[in-house]
Amino acid sequence: MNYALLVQGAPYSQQAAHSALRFAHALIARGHTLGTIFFYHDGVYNASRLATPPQDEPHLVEAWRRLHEDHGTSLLVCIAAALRRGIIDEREARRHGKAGYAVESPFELTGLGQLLDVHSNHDRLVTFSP
Amino acid sequence: MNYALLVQGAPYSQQAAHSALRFAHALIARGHTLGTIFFYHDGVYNASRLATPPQDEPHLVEAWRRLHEDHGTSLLVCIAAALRRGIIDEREARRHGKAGYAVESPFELTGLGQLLDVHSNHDRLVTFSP
Amino acid sequence: MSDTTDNSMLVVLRHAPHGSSWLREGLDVALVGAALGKKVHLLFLGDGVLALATGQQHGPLGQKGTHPTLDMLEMYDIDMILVDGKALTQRGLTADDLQLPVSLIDDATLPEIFARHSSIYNF
Amino acid sequence: MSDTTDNSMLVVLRHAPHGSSWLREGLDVALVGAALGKKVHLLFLGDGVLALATGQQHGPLGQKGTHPTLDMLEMYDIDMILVDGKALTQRGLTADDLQLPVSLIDDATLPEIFARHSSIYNF
Amino acid sequence: MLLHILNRSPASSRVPLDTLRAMGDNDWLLLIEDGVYGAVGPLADEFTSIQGRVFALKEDLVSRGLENRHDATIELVDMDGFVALTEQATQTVSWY
Amino acid sequence: MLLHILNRSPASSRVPLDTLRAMGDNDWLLLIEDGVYGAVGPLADEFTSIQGRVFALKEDLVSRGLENRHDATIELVDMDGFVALTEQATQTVSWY
Repeated sequence: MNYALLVQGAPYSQQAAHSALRFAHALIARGHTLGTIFFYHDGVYNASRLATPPQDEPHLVEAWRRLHEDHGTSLLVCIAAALRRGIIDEREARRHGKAGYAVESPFELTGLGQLLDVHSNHDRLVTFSP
Repeated sequence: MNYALLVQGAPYSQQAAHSALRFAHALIARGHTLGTIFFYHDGVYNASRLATPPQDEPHLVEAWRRLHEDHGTSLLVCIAAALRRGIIDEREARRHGKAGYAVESPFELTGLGQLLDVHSNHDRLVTFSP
Repeated sequence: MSDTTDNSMLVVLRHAPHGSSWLREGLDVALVGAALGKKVHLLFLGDGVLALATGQQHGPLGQKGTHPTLDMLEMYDIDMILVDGKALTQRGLTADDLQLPVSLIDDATLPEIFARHSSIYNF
Repeated sequence: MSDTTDNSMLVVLRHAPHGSSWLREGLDVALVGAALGKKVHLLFLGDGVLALATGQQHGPLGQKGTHPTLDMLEMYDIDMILVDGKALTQRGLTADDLQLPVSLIDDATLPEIFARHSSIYNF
Repeated sequence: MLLHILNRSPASSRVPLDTLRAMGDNDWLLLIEDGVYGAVGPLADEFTSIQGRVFALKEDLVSRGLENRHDATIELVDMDGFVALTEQATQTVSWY
Repeated sequence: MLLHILNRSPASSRVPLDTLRAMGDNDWLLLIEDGVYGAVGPLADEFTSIQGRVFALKEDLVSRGLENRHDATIELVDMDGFVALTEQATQTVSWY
């Protein structure tokens, strides 16, 4: 089956993102496809390239990126939820006159409508929330 | 009296930061001093200069900065809580080889011990949490 | 309640206004769905029923509430608004205290609502 | 329980391990306080009592738990560990199921504990 | 006197129960944010044991459309009154 | 069959009550994260009405030191079993 995940929890405050990552690995190990992860609400904080966790703790941003590299999983970030939280990419930084940015490929800022398309285009959508 | 606030909620996900800001203005209007705001847990997200809220909503990061400018309030951010959440300043970005940063003056990354000093040095500490 | 189509989406709203962004973000999903031409049903459950209380206002800092969004639902053809009757009662409210005409749902009906929607968003 | 000094700090821990970072961040405040030479008392309340259950482990992704921190409390001279007896019972636990020797607190004592500490951190 | 500050509704959370357990006979309770739902209708019964020592933040009731629905035993304070309560209290304890 | 996924403990949250109200007679419930506390001791009584259709995520019980304390009526599944449950369900609903 082709799975999608909806992640709504910040990476180091609640367990949601950790659960999502474990579920991602497990579904791939069972032979399924993980087509897309959609980040919404505080889940958008998972997309920050500036995250600097202690070396002896899991690096979630890296782990999401590796899912994309190893399995082609799309990493979609709701742009409306992200902007207000300071999770902007280079293009939005330019547009809003910000001196830096936090999001880079393979994470993509995208409209909320994409979440509905993802739900339609995948066999399963599983939500992990704080 | 000299007040300190402990803010533990992210700026656009829960009401905590909004409540803290209103309380800050009210205590100043009553003739008190707001010496320090300490940001901990998800409160550290309040320190991101990259936050880009819609124009018709309150800009909390700006509002904190203005409290510092108008009233000399120190804006202290727990460094351990901040780093893992991607809330790093230029110095930490250099140290960890990150290509950008999210925190700039008047916000200061500082150790958690400062919270205890703040509690000792101020007459009141009021906590706003998600 | 007579609509038994399978391809409508159900957005469940379980959070109160102002305290968090969950209600707004859930409503945004509903509006986007409607804008994309989907048939959207809303279910206000638990604390979510508080979103419908009349007389809500902007926050004191000018934070937009969610009550103006509710007034826009009709424009988006979102007209099935299901409300958890037990949650209303527990909070001392009746259907007369609400901003919109709604369909009250009892406990027996709740599972049916979940069962008959092929896409559920639970906020 | 005989300590009635006013200048000790009380750290109240109300969150379970693993589910959120609150417990870890609360414990960090306690350790920092002790490192700065303050007398620190801990109160495990509500879900916080679950922090003391024996047999905890790292998370499956290698997330550090909080149980190794509890073993360090003695080194930090944190030896007053108060535990909400009612919360334990509600969760099917007894003092024997806990990782550390603790003082069980009943409902009558709870307000006194809050009253006699001049600095309280509630996590 | 400790001022306890509570931002959870008794309808959805059990935190208010622990708040009440921690309160001494002279302590006060202020309901803020979603906590103000506890000032309305049957939910206010949760606080009868501390009647006369319960306040609710007016701004948060107003934005929720509940200013005229709060229980008569619960006193409203505005933000200025909130600050005044923290002046009188030796310390505040926030419950969330 | 819907698979309901719950990450809140009945000891601190009222969300589990709404989850139960929403469940149909053929639906299943999986406890994860802090939800697994509901699989232990007296708290497991909360779920007697849906006995036989309640699962708890083993990894989350293990990390909390509760693997051997869960109620006998609640079946443990590991992460692979969690995925298997989502295969069987037509849809999942997460409660938080």
